[in-house]
Amino acid sequence: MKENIKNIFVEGAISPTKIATSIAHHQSKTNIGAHAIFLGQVRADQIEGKTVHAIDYSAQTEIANQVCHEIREAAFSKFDLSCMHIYHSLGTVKSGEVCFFVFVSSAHRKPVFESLTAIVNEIKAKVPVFGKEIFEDQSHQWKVNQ
Amino acid sequence: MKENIKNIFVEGAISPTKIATSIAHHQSKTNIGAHAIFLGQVRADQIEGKTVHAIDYSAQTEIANQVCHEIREAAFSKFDLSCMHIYHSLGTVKSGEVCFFVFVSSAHRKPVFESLTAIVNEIKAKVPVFGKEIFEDQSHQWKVNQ
Amino acid sequence: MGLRVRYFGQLQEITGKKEESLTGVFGTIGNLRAHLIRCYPGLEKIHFKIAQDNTIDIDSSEVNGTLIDLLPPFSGG
Amino acid sequence: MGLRVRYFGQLQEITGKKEESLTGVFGTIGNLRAHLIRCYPGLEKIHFKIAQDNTIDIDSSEVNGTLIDLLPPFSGG
Repeated sequence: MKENIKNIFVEGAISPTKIATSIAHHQSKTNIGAHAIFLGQVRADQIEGKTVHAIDYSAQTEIANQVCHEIREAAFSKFDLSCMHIYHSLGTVKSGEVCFFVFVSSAHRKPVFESLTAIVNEIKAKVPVFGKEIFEDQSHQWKVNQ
Repeated sequence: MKENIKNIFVEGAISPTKIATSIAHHQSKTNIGAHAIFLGQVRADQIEGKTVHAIDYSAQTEIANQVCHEIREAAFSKFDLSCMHIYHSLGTVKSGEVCFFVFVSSAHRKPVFESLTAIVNEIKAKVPVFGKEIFEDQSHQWKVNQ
Repeated sequence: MGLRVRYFGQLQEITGKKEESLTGVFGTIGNLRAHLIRCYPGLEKIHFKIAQDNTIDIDSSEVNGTLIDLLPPFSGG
Repeated sequence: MGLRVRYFGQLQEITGKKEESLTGVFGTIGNLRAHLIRCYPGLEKIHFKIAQDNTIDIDSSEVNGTLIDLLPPFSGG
């Protein structure tokens, strides 16, 4: 059952260097003509006079990875994609840092636009990840996705 | 008339490091929650038995920058964006290298998905850039966008 | 046989626990949900999904696994 | 007064030139287009746009600039 289920989780923020390395790895795949990338960045939202300083992410990782695997397989069936990568942070990610990275590649641009939107929306809706917004005074509230 | 018209052109390929630097520059903009990036990569297309080794890009740069400026202004009016960056290569870009980089940012994800697709499609259609596909034997043909 | 029940996200604050062992016969996931809400009345305010053995399940399913996870609304990305 | 005419992309191969100076009265962009196709018959096979003074113009416009650019189909990105 557990065929090739990748672990999407990384500890802490996703660095611009990691993103660059991921892009560079695709330069040997010369059938690719188009990449699309989505990055989720932690906002310093103001809530009742307090500012979000960081989000502490936790997850039910087994279910999360299984659901991402299913989202991935469905996207490969539906869209003409060469590659797809999904990463999400666990633990503390400060405001301004990247917590979510989705990367799709194809010969042409249409599949990357269509699949990127679909994959990001599905992950937000279906993957059991929980964000705890930490304010500067160390109080917190639980994040609610729009 | 020439209000703040940015130069979209860079000489040669756009490196993953340049993309990482551009992403890192946005970490101080803590009202941003979502980035979307499009990258055009040169494909090693096979055409009548010959393989594309590189594309040599030229442009009418004054018109190209003016048209990109108009596309940018229209996108800022239409979509709720925080930032937008457009870069295109001039000169030789080898297969596997990145020649086109569009980067949009917003508080939320919907505007970045919608604007990225629109901006990339408009640039492909309206900006006077000309790609000469160079084969391994140094012969060439002129690229045609689909 | 016992059930291992884990609480995620804000449900850890509501129950005051990360996990616990439960014994008893609950029948369906829905009955288990009702039991847990009786134990922890604060759960009534939060919409939560229940997974058994690492798969999100519906209330009409039979409890036949050993691992139960309570999952509050997802807020990844 | 002379016109500076520049050729871009594959039009440089068709005309054998990057640019040239033209004198004469052409009236409209469309007339200028017809004149250039007579000079370089290979241009007839390629759809090209004409810009004057760094703005793409339509064939019914009057030639009143000093810089004319011939732009073959765009293929950026």
